[in-house]
Amino acid sequence: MIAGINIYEILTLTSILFFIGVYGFFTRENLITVLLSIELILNAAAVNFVLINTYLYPDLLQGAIFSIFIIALAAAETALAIAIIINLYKLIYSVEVKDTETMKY
Amino acid sequence: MNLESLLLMRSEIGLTAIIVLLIIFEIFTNKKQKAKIIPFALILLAINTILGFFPLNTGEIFGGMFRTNTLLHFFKTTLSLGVLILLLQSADWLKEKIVAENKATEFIILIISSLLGAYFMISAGDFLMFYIGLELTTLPVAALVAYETYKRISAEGAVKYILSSALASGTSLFGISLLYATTGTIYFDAMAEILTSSNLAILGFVFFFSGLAFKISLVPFHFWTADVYEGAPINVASYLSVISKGAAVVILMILLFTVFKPLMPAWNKIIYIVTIATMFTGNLFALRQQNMKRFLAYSSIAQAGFILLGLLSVDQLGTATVIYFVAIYIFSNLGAFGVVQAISSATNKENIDDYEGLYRTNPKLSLVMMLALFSLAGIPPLAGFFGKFFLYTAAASKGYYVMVFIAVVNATISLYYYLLVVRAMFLRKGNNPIPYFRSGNYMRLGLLIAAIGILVIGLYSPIYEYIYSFSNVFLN
Amino acid sequence: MDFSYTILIPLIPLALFIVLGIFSKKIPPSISGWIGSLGLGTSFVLSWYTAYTYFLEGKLNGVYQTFIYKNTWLNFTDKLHIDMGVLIDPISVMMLVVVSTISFMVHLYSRGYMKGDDGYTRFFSYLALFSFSMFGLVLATNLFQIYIFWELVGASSFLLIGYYYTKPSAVAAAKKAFIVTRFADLGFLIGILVVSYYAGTFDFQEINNLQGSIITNWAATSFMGLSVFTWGLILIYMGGIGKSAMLPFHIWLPDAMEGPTPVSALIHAATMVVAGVYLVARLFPVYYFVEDGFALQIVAYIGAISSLVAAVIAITQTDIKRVLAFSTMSQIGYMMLALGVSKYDGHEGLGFMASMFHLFTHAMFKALLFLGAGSVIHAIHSNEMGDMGGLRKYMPITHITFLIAALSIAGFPGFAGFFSKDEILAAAFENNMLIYISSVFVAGLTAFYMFRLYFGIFWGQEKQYKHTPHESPWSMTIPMIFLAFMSIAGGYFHFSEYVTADHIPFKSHLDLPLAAIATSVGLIGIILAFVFYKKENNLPERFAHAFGVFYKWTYHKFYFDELYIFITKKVLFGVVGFSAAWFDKYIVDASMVGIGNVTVSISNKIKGLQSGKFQDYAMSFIGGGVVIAMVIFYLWIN
Amino acid sequence: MDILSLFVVVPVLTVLVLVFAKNLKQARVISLIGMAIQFAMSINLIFAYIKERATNTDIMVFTKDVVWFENFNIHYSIGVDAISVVMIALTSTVVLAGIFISWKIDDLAKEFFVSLIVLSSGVFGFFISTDLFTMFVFYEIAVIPMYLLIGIWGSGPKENSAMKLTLMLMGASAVLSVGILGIYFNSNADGGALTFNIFEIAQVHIPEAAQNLFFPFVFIGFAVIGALFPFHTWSPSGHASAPTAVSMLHAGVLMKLGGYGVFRIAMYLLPLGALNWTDFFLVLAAFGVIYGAFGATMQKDLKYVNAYASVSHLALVLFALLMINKTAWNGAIIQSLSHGLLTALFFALIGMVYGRTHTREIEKLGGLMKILPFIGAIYVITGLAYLGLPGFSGFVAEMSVFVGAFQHPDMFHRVLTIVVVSSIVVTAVYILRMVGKIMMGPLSNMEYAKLPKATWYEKTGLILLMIPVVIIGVMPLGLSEMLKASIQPFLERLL
Repeated sequence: MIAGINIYEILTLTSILFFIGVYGFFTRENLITVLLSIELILNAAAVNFVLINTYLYPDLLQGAIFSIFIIALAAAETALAIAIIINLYKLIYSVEVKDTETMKY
Repeated sequence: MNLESLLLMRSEIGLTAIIVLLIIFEIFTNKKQKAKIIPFALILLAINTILGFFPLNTGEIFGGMFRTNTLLHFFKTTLSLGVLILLLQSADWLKEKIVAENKATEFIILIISSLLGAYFMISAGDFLMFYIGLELTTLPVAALVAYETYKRISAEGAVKYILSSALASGTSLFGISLLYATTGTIYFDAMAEILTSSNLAILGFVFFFSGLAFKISLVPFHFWTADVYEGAPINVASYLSVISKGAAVVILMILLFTVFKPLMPAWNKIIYIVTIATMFTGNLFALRQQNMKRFLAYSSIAQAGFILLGLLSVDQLGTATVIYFVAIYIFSNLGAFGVVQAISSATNKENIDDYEGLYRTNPKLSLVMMLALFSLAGIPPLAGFFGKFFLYTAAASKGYYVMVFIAVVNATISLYYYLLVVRAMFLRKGNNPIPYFRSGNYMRLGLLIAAIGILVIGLYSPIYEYIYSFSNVFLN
Repeated sequence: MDFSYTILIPLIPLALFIVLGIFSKKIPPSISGWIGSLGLGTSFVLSWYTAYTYFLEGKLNGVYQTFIYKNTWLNFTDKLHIDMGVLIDPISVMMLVVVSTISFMVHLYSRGYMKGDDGYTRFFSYLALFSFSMFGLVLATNLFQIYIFWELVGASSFLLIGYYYTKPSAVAAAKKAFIVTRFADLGFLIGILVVSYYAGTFDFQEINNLQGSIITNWAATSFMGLSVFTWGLILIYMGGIGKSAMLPFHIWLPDAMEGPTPVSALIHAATMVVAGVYLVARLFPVYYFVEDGFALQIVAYIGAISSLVAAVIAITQTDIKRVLAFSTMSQIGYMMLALGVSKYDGHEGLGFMASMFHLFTHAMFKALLFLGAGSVIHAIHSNEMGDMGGLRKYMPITHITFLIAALSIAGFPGFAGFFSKDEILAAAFENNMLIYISSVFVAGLTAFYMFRLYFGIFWGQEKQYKHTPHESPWSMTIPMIFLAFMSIAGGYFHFSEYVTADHIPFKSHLDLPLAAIATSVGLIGIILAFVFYKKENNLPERFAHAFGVFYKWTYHKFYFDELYIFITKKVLFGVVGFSAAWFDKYIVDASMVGIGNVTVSISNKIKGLQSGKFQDYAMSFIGGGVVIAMVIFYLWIN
Repeated sequence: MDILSLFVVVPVLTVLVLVFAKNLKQARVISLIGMAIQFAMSINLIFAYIKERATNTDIMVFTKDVVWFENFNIHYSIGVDAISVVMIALTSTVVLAGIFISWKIDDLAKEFFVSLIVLSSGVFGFFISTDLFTMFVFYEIAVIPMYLLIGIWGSGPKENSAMKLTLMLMGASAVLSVGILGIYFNSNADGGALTFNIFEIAQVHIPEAAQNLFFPFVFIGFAVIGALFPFHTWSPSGHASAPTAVSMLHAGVLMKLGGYGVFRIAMYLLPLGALNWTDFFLVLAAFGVIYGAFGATMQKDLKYVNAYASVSHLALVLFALLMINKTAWNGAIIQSLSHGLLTALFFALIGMVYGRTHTREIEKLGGLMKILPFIGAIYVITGLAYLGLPGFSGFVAEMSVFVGAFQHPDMFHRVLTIVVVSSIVVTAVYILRMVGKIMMGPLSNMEYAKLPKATWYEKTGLILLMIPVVIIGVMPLGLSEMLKASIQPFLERLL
């Protein structure tokens, strides 16, 4: 509980965070930065869980625990993504989004 | 919570054991023996599959995070059988290509761990378990998509897959958080009682749904499908199209029928829209494909659209038909992918044109392919016909005749492009048809099982009867 | 009395047809000719025997009885069913005699005429088929049976006209004959449907029954101002018009001469073409009583007009068989008009009797004329009058018999034609002056063109023949002699004793003044012909020139053929058929194919959606989610 | 194994044996044996039926019922009445003749016979089954092999024709499936369980609204394969491209499924819908009769002529069915039989001519009678039979249809009948045009002078088909009475 800040403001914040992430995902031209914006999305969700837990349902810790798992899995995901991107880099010496458009239609 | 209650996790424990054994095998074998991993793994998986046919009692452990029942158990067994066929089909490919790179064991381990993820996903009792299962299904496959590291498209497909799926899981997590906000619980049963249809709940549901829809590749969440299938090794594409899709369909159905029952009026409409969009998009794109993998990708999208018909009727009939169709679909698609796999690993040809005159050189393969495609198209007496007709029945039973009509129109369109492949294989002589080759015994066995499945599941009605008998477990 | 044995009369030819038809390759010509003649001989004897017994003992207190033997062939409804059987009454017996006689003679004749033809056996099997069908038609017990055999005679006529099937003209003629008559038969069929629908029966006995539903209350139901039965009868008569080559369906008859000459003698002179007359006679009571004989009026006028037009055309034709064909048409017109002017009972029914009488005699002498013409053609291998002349000394028998026939048809006193024609004129005189006058005129024309033919062939100056003509063999001359005898003796039957409308015999007498008029007109015709054609001179050309346009029109048969060709080829198939085909190809089929093409083109249009850029995919992913959410809020919340 | 199921089992066994055939010789002998057995069984079935009917008064005899999918209440239920019996006889005859005609098939002989027999098994199954679902299954089994048969062994633009044909027919069957589901879910209107069984549904009073809604689905679903205008366009191109035996089987038998289905399902299960929709479809059918006939007069290709002729003659079948009258229905069924035999004969003959001269252009052919006397003779006879000459089956059929249709109390229907009757003239025109041109007249091409005569198997095939045509034509009474008895219960539903 943070005094003077109510749930709505924080949910607004997380929502903004989420959509910033989405926006980044749409617009970034570098795979790594796209990956970063995904982190934003995941974090938005994680923060959501924690705060909803603390503000609305403080008696159980479901949300908090959920958020821990989110962080863990996000790390795994990122690691894998990085690996794949590196592999791509090894092949084409580029991590630009525009170089990943050979398959279409 | 005692030890034998762990037996409820029999299949999961089995898979874990297999993984461990494989790792040990990997450690204690030298280079020359690596090839033996394949029969070893196959035998282990086969044993696990056979164990699956033994009944398992219903129940839940870990405070309801993990639950199991006849339906889930049956479906797990089906998935495991599917993976068995898949591995049989990929055995030759592994021997020739992958063992040399000394990556065979990893391949198998990744596949099986993804299967394990699918198991956990469908038998999850709360969203946390579900989420973990989902990720466990997704991540290994992402690695597998990039498995042919020397191929650019493989890497590209992997990038697309991992990023899109990350986005998807992120979105659905956000949805889950919203649902959590409305209900204050992440347990399915608890949520089912509390959940009421508020805007927030619906928004949460839509976000969550889009995450699953991504895995089932429903329109408009489907775009990754074609590219990833094309980029991935064939058997991985096949895995994506049958196992992970099938698992996702089942868990989606379970959630819709149980947790989101209060929102039914809402999701009914969503499903309605999405079904139509999916069928048309899948078919219209499939019409003009040249690459077999892309072709099958779109066809599998269209098939997903058909599956959703069953969800429209929220009852035992719907459940039964969906499970039944998914089972049939697994066999049919594995048949088709298997042939593509065989041909591609023998000749590296994946285009429909290359198949011209195939029947005159490789009659058996073409026959299996024709069976599989006709089953997908829903031609009697093959299983696909029964699956589709029963799905129509399920939809019609709730009076969705318009929906059924749209579906049959799409079935006709789909018949067109399936016939295009048949045309290439049977009608045309071809300038330089693929010469005769003899695919390995594993492949033959895999195709044989698939073909038998295609022929039997439909005509042998007890299978459906059995599925129907336990299809009411999630409907109270 | 039992006449059930008459069923053999048609069955024997049927058996012949099957045997000769199936083994046409196996059986050698020498035998098949004999088999055919023998079989028909049997029918011939049977028919004459039937006639003899029937006309002597068939009467019950002064009325000729009707004997019917039949059983069901096909049930439509409980009332409507097709029966197959034999119906023995005066006209059918009379027809039996005619058909069997002519058919037998033609069989004998053909043995000589067709000698050396490679389709010899096939020819005889066709003849047998025709005889079978014709007998069946004559003996029919109900409308549908008569229609069935009506179709069969049409088919056998098709086969026989097209006998020389390698000759395009023959094939064309066969097709023409079949299709024209088929079109007429369409009317016949519809007529049958209409009559049977309202009368609830096909059976002649019930239809003709004077106390029956039709005759008693024909006025019950009417359609466009006329009784439905009148419509039905007119439509049925349409079939008769087609078969009997009346206007306007006569166009097939001249071309039908493409067939072998014996065929023309049998089918297109004596038997099949009079089927129309027979049909009307068969239904005479209804024709007479329904709507006070309105349909019968039509019969009369069509008959009169046809006889006149045909006679006029016959004058100008140069192909001897065509001349005979038109004369046939004109004579049948006679029979029709006789029926048309006839009344029903007692002496009033003179026309009916006269018509039947003329049918009988005409069969004899017209068959003879054709056989004679055949014998001539056989001798000099040409149909054109231009190639003939002075043949009398080369082929005496043919000459004499032909002369007899010509005199008979010209109505020269003492010959068969004289008596029958006189009765017809008498009947016409009593009932319809206009028709009477035209028929007298026709009598004159007939005499003229017949003797034009006679003189043209047997007199005049000789032409250069490739090899000197010689008399035909006995196999051909004997039938001619027999028929010559018949075409004299035929006149001395007292027909009114036997064949009358109401089956009650009456005494008919020779009406001398009328006879005198007719005869004198006939003589004028003959004399004119003598003047014109006895010796070669330029009179014909001068007259032809004098008549100018009229001559040209007549020579071209008043352009009927051209008219029909225009209607069918240009209008019917040119416009309707073509547009149907066009519509099918470019509208119906195109639309079906179009559906497919549209689908494919759509799929090509939307391929851009799959841009290959995963950020676009993500956009559609999130966007799709949001849109769906919006839709739900919109659709469901409010 | 009961007498009816054998009709499905024997073909399947034949196929299984065929798989092991080494070469053309073995393949054709095996299929000949199999189909000969089938033929013998069908002849036996006729007599067995007559014997059974004497004692048994049910609508269907030799019935058998095995539960298949229990909780859909789907049964494998079979049974025959006179109509299905004669249809089975027709099928076995045409198939046997087809085997003879394709005696010298060269390319992929084994596969050819396999597909042919699979097709026939579907047809047989369709005719014996009395369960909507089973019927539908067999229907599609019968349709799909056409694609391979036309596509592989066909001629001309075979791929497109095959695709068009398959898509239109399967599309139709898709539409049909909607109708079937509609019937199924209304089959509990009177309380009772949902059922696919035709005769159980017939007891139910399906609400009129539902009947009006679903009748067009079922009717069109069947009418497409019955080549009803405007859904006939698959048939000309399909026939033209198909190999001889396939055209025979397809025009001779497969297209009959349409009329049969309309009779057995559409009009029997949805009587009120039928009565409400009759006039509309009646006009379509009547138009189709004339339209097909005129279309045939304009064609240049022999097979096209025959295809349009079939359109016309089968429209007559539907026309008769829609007239809802015993005589007309009787005529419709006899017409199906007669057209099946005659059109099979025509396609066989065209195939023989084509096989020798390698052209089907009417203009290019001429005077073949002299060279091929047997084929020519049969050709002429078939032509005459086709245009409804008495003494052949066509006449009996058409006359029953016309007389029956004309018994309709309503003037409009009678006028329509007259319009339809007038088609016989047009028929005569195109038949005579064809026969006259290609068989008669002078020899069009000196090459043809040394064409080989008809072989024994060709003769056998032709005679096999010709015999029933003549039998029906000469003594129709027994057949028509037998059929009428079976028509009665179906007619009563609509009165």
